[in-house]
Amino acid sequence: MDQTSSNKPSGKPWLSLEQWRQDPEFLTFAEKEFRTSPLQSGDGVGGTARRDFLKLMGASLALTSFGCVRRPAQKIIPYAKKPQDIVHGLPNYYASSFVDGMEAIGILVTTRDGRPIKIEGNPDHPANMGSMSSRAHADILRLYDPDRYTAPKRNLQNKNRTNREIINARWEDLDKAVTEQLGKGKVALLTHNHSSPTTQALMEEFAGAFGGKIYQYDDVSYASLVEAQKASYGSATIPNYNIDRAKIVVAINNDFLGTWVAPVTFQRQFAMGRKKSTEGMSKLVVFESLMSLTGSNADKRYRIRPSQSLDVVMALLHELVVVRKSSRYASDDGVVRVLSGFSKSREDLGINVGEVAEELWKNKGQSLVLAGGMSADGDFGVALQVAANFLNAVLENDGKTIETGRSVTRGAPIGDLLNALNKKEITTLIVHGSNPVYSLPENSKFREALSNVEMIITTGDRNDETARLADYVATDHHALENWGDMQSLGGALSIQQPTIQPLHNTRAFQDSMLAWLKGAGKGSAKAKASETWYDYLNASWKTLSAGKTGKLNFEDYWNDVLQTGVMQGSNGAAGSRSLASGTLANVKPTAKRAGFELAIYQKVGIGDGRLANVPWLQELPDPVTKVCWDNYACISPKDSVQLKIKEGQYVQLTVGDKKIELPAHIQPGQADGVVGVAFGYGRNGGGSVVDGIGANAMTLAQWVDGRAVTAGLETTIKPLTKKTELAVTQGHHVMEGRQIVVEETLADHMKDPGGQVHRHNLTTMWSEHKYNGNKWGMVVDLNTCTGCGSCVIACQSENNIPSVGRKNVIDGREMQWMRIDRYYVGTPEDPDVVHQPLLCMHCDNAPCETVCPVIATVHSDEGTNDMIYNRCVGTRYCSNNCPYKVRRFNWFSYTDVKAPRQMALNPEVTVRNRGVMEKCTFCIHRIRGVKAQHKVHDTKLRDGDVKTACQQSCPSNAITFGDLNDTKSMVRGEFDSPKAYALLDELNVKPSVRYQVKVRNTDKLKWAPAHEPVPGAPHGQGHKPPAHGRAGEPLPHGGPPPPDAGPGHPPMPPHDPPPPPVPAEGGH
Amino acid sequence: MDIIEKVIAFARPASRRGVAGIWDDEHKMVAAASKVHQAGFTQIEAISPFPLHGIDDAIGIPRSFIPWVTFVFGLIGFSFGTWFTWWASAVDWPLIIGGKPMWSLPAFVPIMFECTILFAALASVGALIFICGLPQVDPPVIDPALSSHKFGIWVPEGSKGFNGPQLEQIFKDHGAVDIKRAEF
Amino acid sequence: MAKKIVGAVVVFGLLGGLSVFIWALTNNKIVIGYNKGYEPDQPIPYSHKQHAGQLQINCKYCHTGVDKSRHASVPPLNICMNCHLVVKTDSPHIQKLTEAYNSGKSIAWNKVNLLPDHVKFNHAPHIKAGKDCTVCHGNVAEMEKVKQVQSLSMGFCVNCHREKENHAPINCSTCHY
Amino acid sequence: MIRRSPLILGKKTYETITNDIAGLTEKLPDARYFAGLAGAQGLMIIFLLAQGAIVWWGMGLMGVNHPVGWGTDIITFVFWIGIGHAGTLISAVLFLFRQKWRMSIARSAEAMTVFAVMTAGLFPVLHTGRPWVAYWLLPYPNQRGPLWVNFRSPLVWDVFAVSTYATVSAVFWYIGMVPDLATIRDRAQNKWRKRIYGLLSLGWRGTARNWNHYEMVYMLLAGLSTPLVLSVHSIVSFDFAVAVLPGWHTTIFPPYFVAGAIFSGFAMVVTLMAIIRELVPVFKDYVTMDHMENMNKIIMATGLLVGYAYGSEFFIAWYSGVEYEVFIFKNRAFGPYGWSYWIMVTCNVFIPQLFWFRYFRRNIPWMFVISIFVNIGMWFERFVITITSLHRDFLPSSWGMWVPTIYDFGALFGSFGLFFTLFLLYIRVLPAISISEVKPVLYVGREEDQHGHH
Repeated sequence: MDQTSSNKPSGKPWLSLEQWRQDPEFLTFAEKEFRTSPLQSGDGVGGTARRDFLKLMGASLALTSFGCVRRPAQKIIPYAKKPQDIVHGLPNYYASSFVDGMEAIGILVTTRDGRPIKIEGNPDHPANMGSMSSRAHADILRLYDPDRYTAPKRNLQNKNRTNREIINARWEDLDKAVTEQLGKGKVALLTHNHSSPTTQALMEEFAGAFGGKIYQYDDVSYASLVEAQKASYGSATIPNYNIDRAKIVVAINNDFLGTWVAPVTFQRQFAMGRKKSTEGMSKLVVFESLMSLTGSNADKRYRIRPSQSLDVVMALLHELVVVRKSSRYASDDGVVRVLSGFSKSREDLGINVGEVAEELWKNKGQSLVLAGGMSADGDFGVALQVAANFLNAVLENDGKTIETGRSVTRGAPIGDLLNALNKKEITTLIVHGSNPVYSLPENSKFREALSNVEMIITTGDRNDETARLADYVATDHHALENWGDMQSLGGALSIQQPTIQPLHNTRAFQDSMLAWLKGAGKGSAKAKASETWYDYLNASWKTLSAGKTGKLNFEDYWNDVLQTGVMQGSNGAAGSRSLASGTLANVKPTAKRAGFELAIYQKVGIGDGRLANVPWLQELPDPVTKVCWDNYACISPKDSVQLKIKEGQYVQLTVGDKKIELPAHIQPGQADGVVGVAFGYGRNGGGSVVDGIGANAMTLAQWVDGRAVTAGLETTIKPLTKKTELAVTQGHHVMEGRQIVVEETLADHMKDPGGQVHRHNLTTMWSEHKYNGNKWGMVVDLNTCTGCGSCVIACQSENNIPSVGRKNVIDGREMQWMRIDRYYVGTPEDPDVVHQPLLCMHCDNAPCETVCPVIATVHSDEGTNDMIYNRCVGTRYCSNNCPYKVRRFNWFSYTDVKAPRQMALNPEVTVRNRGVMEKCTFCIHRIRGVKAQHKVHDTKLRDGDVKTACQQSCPSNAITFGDLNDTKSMVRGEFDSPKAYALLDELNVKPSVRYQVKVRNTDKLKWAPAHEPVPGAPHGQGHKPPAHGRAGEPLPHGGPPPPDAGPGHPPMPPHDPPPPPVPAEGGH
Repeated sequence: MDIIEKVIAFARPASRRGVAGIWDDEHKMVAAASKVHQAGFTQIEAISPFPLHGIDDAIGIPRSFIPWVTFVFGLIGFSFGTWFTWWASAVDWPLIIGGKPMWSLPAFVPIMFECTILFAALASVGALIFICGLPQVDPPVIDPALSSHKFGIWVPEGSKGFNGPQLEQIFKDHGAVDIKRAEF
Repeated sequence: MAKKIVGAVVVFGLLGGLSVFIWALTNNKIVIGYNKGYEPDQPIPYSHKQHAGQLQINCKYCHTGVDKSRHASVPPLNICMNCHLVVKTDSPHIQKLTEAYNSGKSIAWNKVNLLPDHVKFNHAPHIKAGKDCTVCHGNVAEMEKVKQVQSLSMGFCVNCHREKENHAPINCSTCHY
Repeated sequence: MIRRSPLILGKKTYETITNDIAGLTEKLPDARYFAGLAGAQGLMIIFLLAQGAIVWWGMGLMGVNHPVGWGTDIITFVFWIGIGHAGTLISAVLFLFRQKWRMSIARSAEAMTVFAVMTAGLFPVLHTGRPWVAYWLLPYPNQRGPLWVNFRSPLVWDVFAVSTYATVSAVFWYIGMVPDLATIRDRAQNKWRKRIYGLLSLGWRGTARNWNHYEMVYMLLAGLSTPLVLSVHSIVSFDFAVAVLPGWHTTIFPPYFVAGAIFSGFAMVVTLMAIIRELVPVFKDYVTMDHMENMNKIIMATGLLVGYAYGSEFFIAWYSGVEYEVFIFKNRAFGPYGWSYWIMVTCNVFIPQLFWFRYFRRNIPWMFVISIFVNIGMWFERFVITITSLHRDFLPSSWGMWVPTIYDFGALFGSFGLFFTLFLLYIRVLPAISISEVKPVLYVGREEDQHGHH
């Protein structure tokens, strides 16, 4: 009776009996169902907006109730039950782990009041030792991505999987449906390289329970590398590289500093070899088609076409083994026979490989050859890797600079899955962590093959290309919401722990697997005993850590690991190995290509595209092209002249019957006859930021022998009349003979470090101010800086710097406080590249301060140049008067970020209003915070206590920061070293940031020392600029001609490979 | 409306009765004024639409002392500019700006200069207004044409040495086009 | 003559008055704006007079962050419940508190002393330097309802920082960054 | 002695002068005037809309960017401030030099000054990111400590210079008008007209005693205005000269700017007078061809000065040996904005050379066109200085381009609307020629002059 009376129908109109009865289940269902209406399609956003609205309502109510109060009344809402370790206003740090492709690094997550605000490197993790990549920083915005799914979804698919009706699912329903489906067997689990041993164990258990099989697919695949390792050494691993031990590194179309395998680790190692800048400084020789980050750091760089990659390795081998007979393989007839087939490679290349071979041999055992990568992953991809392995063996590098690595194989190759799909051997497909529908070449027919599956379940966090074809999206947590573990390539085991309650109604994939196992009543005892994924992980670690806990019991050990993030003693080589004989026999010469060759590459910021919906990364200028927010076809200067292609002009690229249209970018230093296209664009479902930018390069890639071929494909280029303007942050690319980046050859540098710096005798009419307390200063080592841009994003994350979008960048309004200038030295065809991070110099005689009318920028008594946002009127005079142009103005209001991105804001840094100037503060909030803590605890500030965000993030340790008044501080030493110089010294602004000269391990620089004016050097004037912004001037104009080969040089064949044939007229 | 009339009536300056002569040639008027002055009349007012050459000597008006006001206030302005820039920049809140000393004298010269000019100019105008008793509300007008094309001399009754008939005679002798008793 | 004297008195009186006004304004003797005296009603009429005054509870007992952090923190409900689990449980206000505590929902207090976001005031160093809470917050122990007693204007902060014996910096970046 | 030609044509008497000039304020002008006013107000509305949008949405609507932080607003500010110089120059400097021909154009030139400075003064405020706090540039007592301003900043000098200049020239203009306002008051038939002009005239009575002080103050103001007018544009030039930027950091700027200001100011006076002579024909008797010719001579002379400065800049850049300076000047003439440089040189140096010929000096259509060219050239001079120096400075990495948007054009052209609206209203309601100053020089140069001793 009670029941009926309480369910008395209301007077409201009703739709169904359930509603009339107010059936609670129906109510929740109705509520969720209606959330799929277009009005609330981004339900998370809608939810947040609703809350914002309520807040506003509250505020306005409060305003009306305190009519006499002239300010918005604010509320304080304390915790009901405060967790013990949270002190409001102080950050908490959690050690965790971050996986990006093959790279797994340790991170520290800064949280404030229970929300993560920044990701920093974990100094205790051996893979990165505190340093970070730009992508790792950007992961925080993926957590707060407004385009994330906020609940599990069900797609109502038709037979062809083209139906796009998406409705919210409930976990119970989803679990029920999935468990039922799994019971049918023929399960395939497609995973990316998650790097987690425990997840792998669970996956295997899961697959085993349902009679399924695990397949592996990474959006950027290292299949050819792994395959070649297996062929050469018998183990399908990615080897452990010790770049720091190499005196000479030869990279052949290999961007190990930017995108290849584990760039953070590699950069750190590489920098160790460069930091010395004395005898024994390492040398980097690069053979490449495009201008990669690695190539831009080369001491010696040769331009080759992708299809010539193998020729380079073979020519080197031929020179060493056949010509010089240096190696023990010289007596191996089989080897010699194979190599003799490549005796012409050298001439074909037109490169004097003898020089490189000689240097390699001189440093045998201390050299390293790295080959391949996306832009050389042609049909010769495996052969190239095999040859490189052999070259490393000839050079006796095995076990020294290159060691046995760990397996990153999580399952069978995707080729097998395709076969199985085509044979309709699979009824249920679970896709985890990758987006094959987007990133597999079209001719793999993967999309079509999916219609053979009864049910597809993806774990993605958004409505991306793969999720769209799925039946269920079992939305996974973001890594910062989830437990886990991770093994880096070096072997270090680290823990991943949640730093925030899941923002949305998501569930860890591991929990999903456990749920489905339990639902089907299967699984091991461990799985059955685990209520959650955490229990499973914890139990696994009990086993993993056996014998490593020392005196601690497991619980204490576990807490210990959670604090440091890393299992001590887990890092190190995985053992020894030996080269299998006869591997070279399968290396066949690469077929010659006619016309242009395609080279698909990864951008340093975008990587495999997983984080492409983070505006920071879209706005991070590419380290080499300095273009952001765009995808473009890179062509060489010579080709651009021949094809009459202008910067920003659209071109149509055709491979076979596949076409894409992209604007052209003329890239100095790129090999002729090559067209480079970045991966990760052309998305449809990546999110509101990335969708619609550029074209998908994988449209052009080919599926050959179960592998994606991304390079060396014959391509035709057809210029179109359409034009656009690329969003470039740097429009002029030569130093105009000014002393900006000072380069020295290693020989000169060892004789007289900093000797090439032109120094000025400066006088002033004023006496200088005395700084009695601290005096903050910074030194940037241009020799170790690779220009990767990690600092730029670190700064952006730390300092609440907005992203402004493509249009604003074109208008010259990017906001990054730190920028990395890139200059070309030499000819446009074959330039050297220098990178120079530029931030506020905190000049003692700051020109900006003098001209500010309202004292909004002023010096502190600690030598920092402070910018007081709330005082700023916005005259922009300071920016005009800044010789370094490091100030940034809020042209519009950039503070309205899309919820919940505002949760990533750092409360220590004021969010800037429209109309005010801002700039680098030397992380003054960190200085203040550290000093306040020292004051509170009666301790003294020590060198290294204050680290700036950029310094902390730099993988190559190029940035030193500290107190210049502390005579023992590291920065004082670096600041005073003869290598250091002040940029634009002659202005006598006395910057607190100094640079250390760039040392090139070469005999002669591409250009005379910067400051000696080159007689008659034109100054880059006279050429017609573009109609707008800085998009033009793609080429280094007016650089002096390249130096003639000095008398000491052996005669060199011409550098340029023969120009590629221009497509026939008909193609135009 | 009424209230405005009342205010005007209240604020209207006190006027005195006197004798006025009107000319339409400024030279005759100046000559007449000179004669009047020589005849021992005092408090002579010569009214003209524009400043007349020689009228000061003719009726014995001394050189204006306003330049002294200008000078003194110029000096005050200069001192204020100097003091204020020094006090605000070096004493009240010294801040390191551009590595320059707290009291960057050369940079303050423009401020000091502008203060000098501003004080001097405003003080001069203030002195003019004060001395001339301006502003006046609805002052008496002897003849509206005196601000256009006629010239007048007016001597108040009862001033020292006033002699009505003599005055009128002098006016007549010098070709006055009109002679009348008027308040001014 | 009398008119002139009156005029002179008026002029000099105005000049003098203006000077006094400027002095008072810049030295924090008078306050324009800044919500000095703001005394909002709170959802629960918590009495500092009773707790801090009569019962002599130390400020830091509730405002735990004050010597560690930037924020003094309004206490979480569990601190209230330390006593009010047993004390005065029959009061309707305490019942409201208990109810909020049990349901895990907090109480939304009205903020009294408000600094704008671009002012980074840090409580901990001030406490460490021995500044009494009353300097800025007034004698809260006497207040039934908390009230903003100081202007909390920039001049209020700066003029204290300027005092020689405080050895406090007056850089702009002391507070603004 | 050379016989002078008459300063005022049309056989005027004192009375007809009064009738001519005061009469302008007493009757409705003809349709041409209202057409002109409507056009000016249309432009002014554009100005208000453009600036309103910029204040509402942000400076980003204009072409300014990074590195070119100053654009149309500052260029136009300097342009109008420059225009504002001729008035004071004519009324003060020519007064001190006892130039009798100044009398009939002084008032309008001063009015032009006041309105040009008013127009100019808006730009520095509106170019800021937060115009609503632009009053922070004033050192007023406040509750922030108190926090003063940075007296080392040229922008604060600007605030002082421009506000002093605006105050002094407005006072000068107004004091000059007081006797004329009294004249209008005395002629007034309508009660309210009498009251309003009575109020404006401060109750001026025109007694010899008052004239004595008045003339002294007028001379003092002229004496104070002369250094002031020179200082104002010097200080405006400091906005650039005090910066470290190559192309800005030069000592020639103060005299160069002052010469340019006189140049453009006189050109604007010629432009205005040519227009007013048409709109209000009675002006033709007072602003005669001789006046115009005199001004044209000054335009030519200052044009030569400006041309000298252009050459001198190049020489010094070369002579200094500073690579940045050398570059910036080459870039000015031959870089991407080279066209603006050559517009400037053509308009400012070459075209005024036509004034060597008497024909051009005395031909109204020609001088009107040339004066417009000079105005364009002088706007471009500020454009060249501002944009070309900023767009390529020390570090090539931060080089960029500046492209105006529709808001830039709105602000520039709209400002003319504001200026002309004010000027046309002034012509209508205030004595546009100084009655009391013209009368004493009525007989100068008249053949039948019986008052030869003038």
